[in-house]
Amino acid sequence: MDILNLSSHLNTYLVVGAFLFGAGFYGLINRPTLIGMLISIELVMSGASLNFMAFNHFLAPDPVMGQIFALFIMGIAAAEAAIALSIIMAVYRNYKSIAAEDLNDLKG
Amino acid sequence: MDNAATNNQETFVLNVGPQHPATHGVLRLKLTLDGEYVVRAEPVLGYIHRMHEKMGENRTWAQFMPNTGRMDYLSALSYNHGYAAAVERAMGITVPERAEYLRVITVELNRISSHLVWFGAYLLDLGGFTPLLYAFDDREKILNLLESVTGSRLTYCYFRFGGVYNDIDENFVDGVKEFIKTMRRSLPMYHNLVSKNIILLKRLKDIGPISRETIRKYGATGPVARGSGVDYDVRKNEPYSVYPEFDFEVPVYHEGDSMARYMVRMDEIEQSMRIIEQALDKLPAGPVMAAKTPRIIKPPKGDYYQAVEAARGSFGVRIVSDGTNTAYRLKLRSPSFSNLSLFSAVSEGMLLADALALLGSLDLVIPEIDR
Amino acid sequence: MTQELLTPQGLGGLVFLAIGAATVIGALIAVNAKSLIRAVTGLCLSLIGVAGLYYFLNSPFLALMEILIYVGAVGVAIAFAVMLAEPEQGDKPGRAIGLGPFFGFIGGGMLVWGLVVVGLKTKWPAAAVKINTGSMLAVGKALLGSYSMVFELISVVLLMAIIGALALGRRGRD
Amino acid sequence: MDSELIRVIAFLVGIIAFAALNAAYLVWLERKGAAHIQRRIGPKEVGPFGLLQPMVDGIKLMTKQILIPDGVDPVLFRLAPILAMVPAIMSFVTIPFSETLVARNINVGLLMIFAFASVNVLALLLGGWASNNKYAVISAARAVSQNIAYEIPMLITVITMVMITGTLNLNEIVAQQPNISQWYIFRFSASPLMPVAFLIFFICSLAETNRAPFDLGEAESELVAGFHTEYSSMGFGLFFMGEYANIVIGCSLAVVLFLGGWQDPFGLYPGVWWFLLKLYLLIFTVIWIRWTFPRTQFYGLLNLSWKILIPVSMFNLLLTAGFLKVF
Amino acid sequence: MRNMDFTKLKEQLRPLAILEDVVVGEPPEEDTGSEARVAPEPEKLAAMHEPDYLARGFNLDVRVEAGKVVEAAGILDEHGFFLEAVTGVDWPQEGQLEVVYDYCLWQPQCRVVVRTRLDRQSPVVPTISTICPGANWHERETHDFFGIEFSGHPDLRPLLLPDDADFHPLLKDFKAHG
Amino acid sequence: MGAYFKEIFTGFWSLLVGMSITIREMTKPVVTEQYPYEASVMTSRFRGHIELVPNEEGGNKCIVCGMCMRSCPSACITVEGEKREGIKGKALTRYRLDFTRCSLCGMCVESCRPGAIRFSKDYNLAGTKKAAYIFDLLKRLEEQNK
Amino acid sequence: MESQDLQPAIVQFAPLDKLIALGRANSLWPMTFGLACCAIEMMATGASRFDLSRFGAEVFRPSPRQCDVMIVAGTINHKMAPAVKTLYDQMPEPKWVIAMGNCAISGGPFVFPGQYAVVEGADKFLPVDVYIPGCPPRPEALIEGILELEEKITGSRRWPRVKCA
Repeated sequence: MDILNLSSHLNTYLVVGAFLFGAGFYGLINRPTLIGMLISIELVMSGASLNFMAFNHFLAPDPVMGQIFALFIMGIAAAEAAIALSIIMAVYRNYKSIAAEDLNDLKG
Repeated sequence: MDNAATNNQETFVLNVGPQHPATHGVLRLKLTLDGEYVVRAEPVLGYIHRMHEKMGENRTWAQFMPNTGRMDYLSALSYNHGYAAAVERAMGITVPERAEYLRVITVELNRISSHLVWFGAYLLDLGGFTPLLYAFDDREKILNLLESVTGSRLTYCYFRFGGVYNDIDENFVDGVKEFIKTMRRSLPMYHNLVSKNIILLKRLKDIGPISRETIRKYGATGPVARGSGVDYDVRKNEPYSVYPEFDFEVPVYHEGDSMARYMVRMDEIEQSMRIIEQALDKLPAGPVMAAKTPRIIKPPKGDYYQAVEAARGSFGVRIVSDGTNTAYRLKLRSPSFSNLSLFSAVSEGMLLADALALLGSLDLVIPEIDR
Repeated sequence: MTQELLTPQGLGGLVFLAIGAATVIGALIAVNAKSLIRAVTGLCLSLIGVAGLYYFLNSPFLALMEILIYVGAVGVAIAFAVMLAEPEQGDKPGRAIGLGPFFGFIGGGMLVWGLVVVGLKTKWPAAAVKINTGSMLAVGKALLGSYSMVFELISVVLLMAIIGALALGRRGRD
Repeated sequence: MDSELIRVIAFLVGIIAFAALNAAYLVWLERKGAAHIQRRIGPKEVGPFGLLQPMVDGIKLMTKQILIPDGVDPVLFRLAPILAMVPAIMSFVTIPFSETLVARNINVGLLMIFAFASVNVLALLLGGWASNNKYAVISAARAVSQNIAYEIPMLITVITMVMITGTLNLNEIVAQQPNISQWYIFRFSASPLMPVAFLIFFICSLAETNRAPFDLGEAESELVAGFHTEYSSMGFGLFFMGEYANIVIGCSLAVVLFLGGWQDPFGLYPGVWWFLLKLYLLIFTVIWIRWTFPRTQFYGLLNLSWKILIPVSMFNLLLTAGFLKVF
Repeated sequence: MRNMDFTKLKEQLRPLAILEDVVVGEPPEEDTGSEARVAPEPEKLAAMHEPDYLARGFNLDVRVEAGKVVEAAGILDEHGFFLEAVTGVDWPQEGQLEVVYDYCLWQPQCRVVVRTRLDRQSPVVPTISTICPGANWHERETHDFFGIEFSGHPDLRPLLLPDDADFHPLLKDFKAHG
Repeated sequence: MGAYFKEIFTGFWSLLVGMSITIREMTKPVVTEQYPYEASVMTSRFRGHIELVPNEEGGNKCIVCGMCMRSCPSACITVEGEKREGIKGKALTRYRLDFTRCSLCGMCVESCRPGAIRFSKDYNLAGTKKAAYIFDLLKRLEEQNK
Repeated sequence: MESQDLQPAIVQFAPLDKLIALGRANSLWPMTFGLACCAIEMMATGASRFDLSRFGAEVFRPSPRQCDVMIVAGTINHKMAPAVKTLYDQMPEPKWVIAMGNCAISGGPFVFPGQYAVVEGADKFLPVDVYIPGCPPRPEALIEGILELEEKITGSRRWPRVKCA
């Protein structure tokens, strides 16, 4: 496989997508703060939509579908970020912390 | 808006100054902010404390004169006037009428120049650069006139006990008339360019309202007080010099916001021009120094007070004499000191930008506060 | 090799490599950086990389949308939130080195490994004949045609998100 | 080496040179213009008419010590100015200076400019945050909320334009406006509010580029120098150049969308000079505005966006949609 | 009082004014020193007098006990006066520090001076900043310059002098160090 | 609603008025005095630092009475003289002016009975040495006479 | 301070150094920094009548990080001195100081035996390059000071010298 020709192989995209997904997963567990988790979730979503796009480009008969999926993911991500951030801000106001483990009031 | 100041949000302290473009010199504001809202504002003074009062006790009465001009360098002549008048009151010197007229003319010119600097600097605070240069351009004309009489541009030291340093000539009279003509053309231009501008109106209307009661409690005077509906002007209420002979109005606005203070100063420029015109018309002939001024000034024992209306408000000189050729105690009551002291009370809960608009509208000259 | 490099394709390959590297490095920064603001920067870098990959996947429209929405909006919003909610310190120092990172690393690593294995080992069916070019026009038509229901749903979701964010933000203010 | 590659590289070099020179001479123009508005001369001692002034400023800025203050995040601190400059230069790629003088005629050119412009906000935010300076942080926060608020009416207006033109390709948009009556600013058949749309677009691009009277981020009477308070030397220089590059892009976009790009008004020699003429006229207006008005207040600014610009641009959008349907 | 009758004000202020020995007759010589005041029969008068405005620049001069300044401030505040300045005067020979309060009225013209003498060793006077918030800074400044303690003052940090200033420059025996 | 539009229009109009003013100013001639090329002329009363007034022979008129020294608020004048044959009063041997302390108040000129000092017209002093502004006015007078 | 007597290292004879010196000399950005009376004359110098911008020196930067020259315009007292020093330290090299007015040169008229507040001259704690005496100096003097500084940087003077009448 020619290293300069990576862009025309499906596998490249799949590997990168998988990596993004895994990194996001790792971050989700590893990050102690809510914002860190949010960042990781964005990575997970990017990984997913990258896979969609890759399959769409290389395999699917209708190259519109994947794009539309990716667009929807973007929309969802934006909405999710907005909500998550406002929740984080609200939490921060009440707890003066954005560390996930400090939010243990709900236990009773 | 107000609850922003009282909730338990995290606040932080922002140091504005001692070197900061908004403080016009070396004032330091310790602002406790919540986001952009001012929770508490604490002015910190003393960065240009120059021992004027101590120097008054070290120098002879006459030698202190240059110091007065350096307190408020923008309206130095008002300060010269206050000090000279206080000593004259103590000594019982009567100033020749021509000298009083010259004092009034120069002081009023100086007041216009001071207001022009304020106008420019205030617009600079608000982010408009060009009006500053127009104002300075007009001001240069005044400075030329004053320089031709007094010999310097800023710190004049023109008055003497018993009169003024030297007489004016025809060129000065013509120059002043010419200047008033140009200024009458410039003022509407300023109003069109600035006062009616929607951006400026939005920034100044209802910003930093000061109530009459606050004005009184803090002893604020000058345009700051007159912007809050207080009809107090030393020239009218406690007439000194030859002011009673002139027909002029004291502009008073009742809104108490920054715009009112702005308008008071703009109107005062017009009133000052009226005074100057009348003074030039009525200018009597005669000497400019009292003939019987003693060479060595030794006011009799006792304390004396003289207030004058400087460009920023009532400037008071309290002298305590022990009968020697230096002052025993010299208290200089500067208007900006009191005007600034209300800042922290008024600025609470304001936005940072508005608080600085309020600060600018107080027209501070810091060396006069710190003395 | 050098000859090949100087063709547009060769340069394109280089650019692709750079973009891929940006994606990977950005992701690594995003999950590993000490300070959150750097993590956001890493995220943005990674997302720009993803946008570049989209470009190579023949959909420049989506690439630009990715930059516009993710970097310009989501990234900035997160960075803004970090500024507001993280006064001084980065991650809380008090947190002991628990098993979380370990499991995270193992889990993440296994996920990557599994996905890569699946991705590379599977015999993907050969590329089908395209029924359209996937141009912007086609996307637009599809969006308002066969996918209009989803499109509407997404708009509703976004609207709800805006309202919800506003409500949450407002409540905290008093 | 094929010609396409050479073309791209040549344009890339040309664009960088153009952006840098333009920024430098816009500073000169600004200083001269401001001076004459203020009854003075402006730079004149360095070179004829002070034309070498930007050069000596550049020399000075480049040879000045680069200070990385204590307590800053060194990586982000260095990254931010670059991030301010690079997207601006990238945006030049798609701007059609004339029919042929365009680095890359991209089908989604309009979108590309907005995508890169949105990165600019990130630069301000990172610069302000990395400086570890309260003024810079406040300024960055202001710049972001301002940018977000003005992106909305701007994008709505652009969507209106896209609806009318039916393309995102800037060259095609220009090609649709061959003479003055067909410039989109006067295309009343598309929507009677076209001049208003132009005005909204112009105001928004002022606000997006943090220009006076919307330069809250750099309000020196409040925030010293805003987000670049801690930047010295070329860090500051890059921010400065980025700002001017953004002005050029904003004005070019206005020219392309509304004023017929490189098309001439009367059928005389269409070409790049017309584009430049219109561009510099608009830029001069920007300078003129800056030296005329005081700065707006933060809430006034947001009110302008939310209470006036967004409703009006929405109304315009609906109106245009109606016109498109009817005619 | 020139323009208006201030009898009510005077009536209210008179009880506050301290009685003091006033030498009737020729004023004491300048260089006889303060000890050499031999007055034949000191006459007790209330230390409130109306000086000639034109000669002195104020209309009413009241000397009160240190404890009464707040009350005086209250009365003047009621009448609509505003505080113009607070200042001190050092009288080392008499071992006293004088605190001077200048009040002024917007309309009609009237200036009232309230003064009190404190012991130079332990100068303490109650603050009037509770009545006139504007006095806050004036008192801080007076504290800077003379070391006068204003009891009850919310915040007596140095105002014009550096934060760590421990000197009071306007005292007559002040010598600059360094 | 009417007020809303009215505000937009009046506001917009005020902005246009402002812009018309600045553009009009732009077309007007500049007021700048180009200093190093055109030197402005100081008025007769301009106060520079003081200098000695030459008499007919180019000497000075000072009688070393010391009035200037005593009247100076900032003590920046030092006058020294000596008794010489044939001259009333003393002859000036040294007139030192520490201009860096001067406040240009003019007390010295006023107090000088014989009119031996006056204000110079030096309005553009600037230099890299502080000591250059401690003038020896006698020397200065000699240089002027050359 | 000693440093003012040293030949500045930037004046060398290599052409590049000359070019750099020329660039620096003609682009002296002062700090927006006024202390007292002289600051008003500094503003007047920047204003239309005198127009400091002709020499490229009108770009008054509020942030010390972006300034080349600090015009100390006014009295420095003991409370202010540390702040001035900090501002000076915050400026990036190469940097210059102009002491404008008598107060900044030597404390000016505010110096008397036994004074307690005023620093007797900016050169007590800053390396001052150019002194402009006067109280306050006329704007021409400030322009002259800038030209003097340019001469110091480049080693030659491009402008005519003005003789006072």
